[in-house]
Amino acid sequence: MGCEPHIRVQAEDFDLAVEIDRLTDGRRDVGAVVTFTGKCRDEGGRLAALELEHYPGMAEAEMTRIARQAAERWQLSGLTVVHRYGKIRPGENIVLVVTASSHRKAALEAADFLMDYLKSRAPFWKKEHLTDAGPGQWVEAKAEDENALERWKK
Amino acid sequence: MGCEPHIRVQAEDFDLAVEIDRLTDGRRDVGAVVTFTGKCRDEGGRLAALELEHYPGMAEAEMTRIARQAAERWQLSGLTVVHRYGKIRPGENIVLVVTASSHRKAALEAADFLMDYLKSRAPFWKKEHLTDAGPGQWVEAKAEDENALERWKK
Amino acid sequence: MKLIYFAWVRERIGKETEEVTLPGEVRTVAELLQWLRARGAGYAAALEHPQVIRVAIDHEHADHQTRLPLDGEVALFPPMTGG
Amino acid sequence: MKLIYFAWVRERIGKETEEVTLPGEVRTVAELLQWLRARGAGYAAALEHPQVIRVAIDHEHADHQTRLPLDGEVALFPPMTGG
Repeated sequence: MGCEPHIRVQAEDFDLAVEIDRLTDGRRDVGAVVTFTGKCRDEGGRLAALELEHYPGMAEAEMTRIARQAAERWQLSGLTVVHRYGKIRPGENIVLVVTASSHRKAALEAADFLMDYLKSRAPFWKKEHLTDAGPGQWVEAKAEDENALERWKK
Repeated sequence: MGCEPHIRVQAEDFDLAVEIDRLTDGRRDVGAVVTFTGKCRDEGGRLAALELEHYPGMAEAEMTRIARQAAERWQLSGLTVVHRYGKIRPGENIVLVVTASSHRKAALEAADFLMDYLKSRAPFWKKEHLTDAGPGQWVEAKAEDENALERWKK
Repeated sequence: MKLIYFAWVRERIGKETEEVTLPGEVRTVAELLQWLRARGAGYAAALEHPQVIRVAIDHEHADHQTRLPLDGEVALFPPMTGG
Repeated sequence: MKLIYFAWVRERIGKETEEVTLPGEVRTVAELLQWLRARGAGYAAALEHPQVIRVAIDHEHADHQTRLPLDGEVALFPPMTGG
């Protein structure tokens, strides 16, 4: 069972306070709220922007599948995942996960799980735009990100 | 070394968005921001409020020691811990941890570590105020909270 | 069958999407990748290392042994780097 | 020496803080707890199970074997329930 997750894929930025309120307003059973915000870094000045490509339709579907897995595995009262696409500059937000639960471990572990799976399973790809050379390479997937999923297979 | 943590003990509520901005505004090297908010639950309607007593002076000192441990153990660009005291009603906030890092694992693990240590080491005590009977029992410490610290002793 | 490409697979093949009619002997994802490689230099460059190519069938991840559906949308893309 | 009490230790002893002059043979935290228990019914009730009592000396956690300082602030309290 579990709660029904809120899933959004959008170009515009998100407002973390609004997303928390959505999961907690009027509730008296929530003991822990965890947020994870993934942001664009400038890699020591090298990067002018990241361009995020996504697979419309599948992105929402896969994020929903991942979120439902989390909602089945941990007792959550609420769960939100927002992923942006398009050109995102250093300092700007890329992804948001919010988990709410009566207990802190459920909220923390579920957020950790969601980020691991979003990294390696949600159909998004990052292309670098360099400060001094325009469009550059596609970011390569890291073996450590794929390996991180092993932690959850038990 | 590590960053210098922001530590506050206060009766008033905190604003999570302001606390995040404090750690990220103008920065282009932050890739991950994690927040943990601990809230008062009504325990199925049984609870009218929690009253949080604290040890002024030691609360700040111990929270600073815990935060410095986290800042030495993980590579964090910023770290904030705010703990409230006084009477707190169901739905209201009790504690906030914010961690910022270039990498997601550091931010997530540090927030998890901080909450485990705050639970069992920061000098705060919760007294229950019951819906139908006024001031009730002091909340008892859980063995599982003390045991949670073992995870970090390696 | 509709094929759709993303990231450097899309760039190397030089198109976002196309409709193809597969010969009868192309029944699995692996056979589809092999068949596509023979279609031109762009395809050959994109699919040079087929083992790194990720595949989704009708918006769900699939491995290279999966049988292709009779109709539907098959997506080819590099390992994902979201989050 | 200044003693300061919190939560149900404070409630049972019936005061928040007090100044005491310790006899020479009270040198450790454990000896202080034993000495306090003999001071009255409230102390006896608060310190009935000394092993659960947590102690801080000058704002730092200390265990029951710790030697007391010559002067300073010693706090007695139940296991903490913050966070």
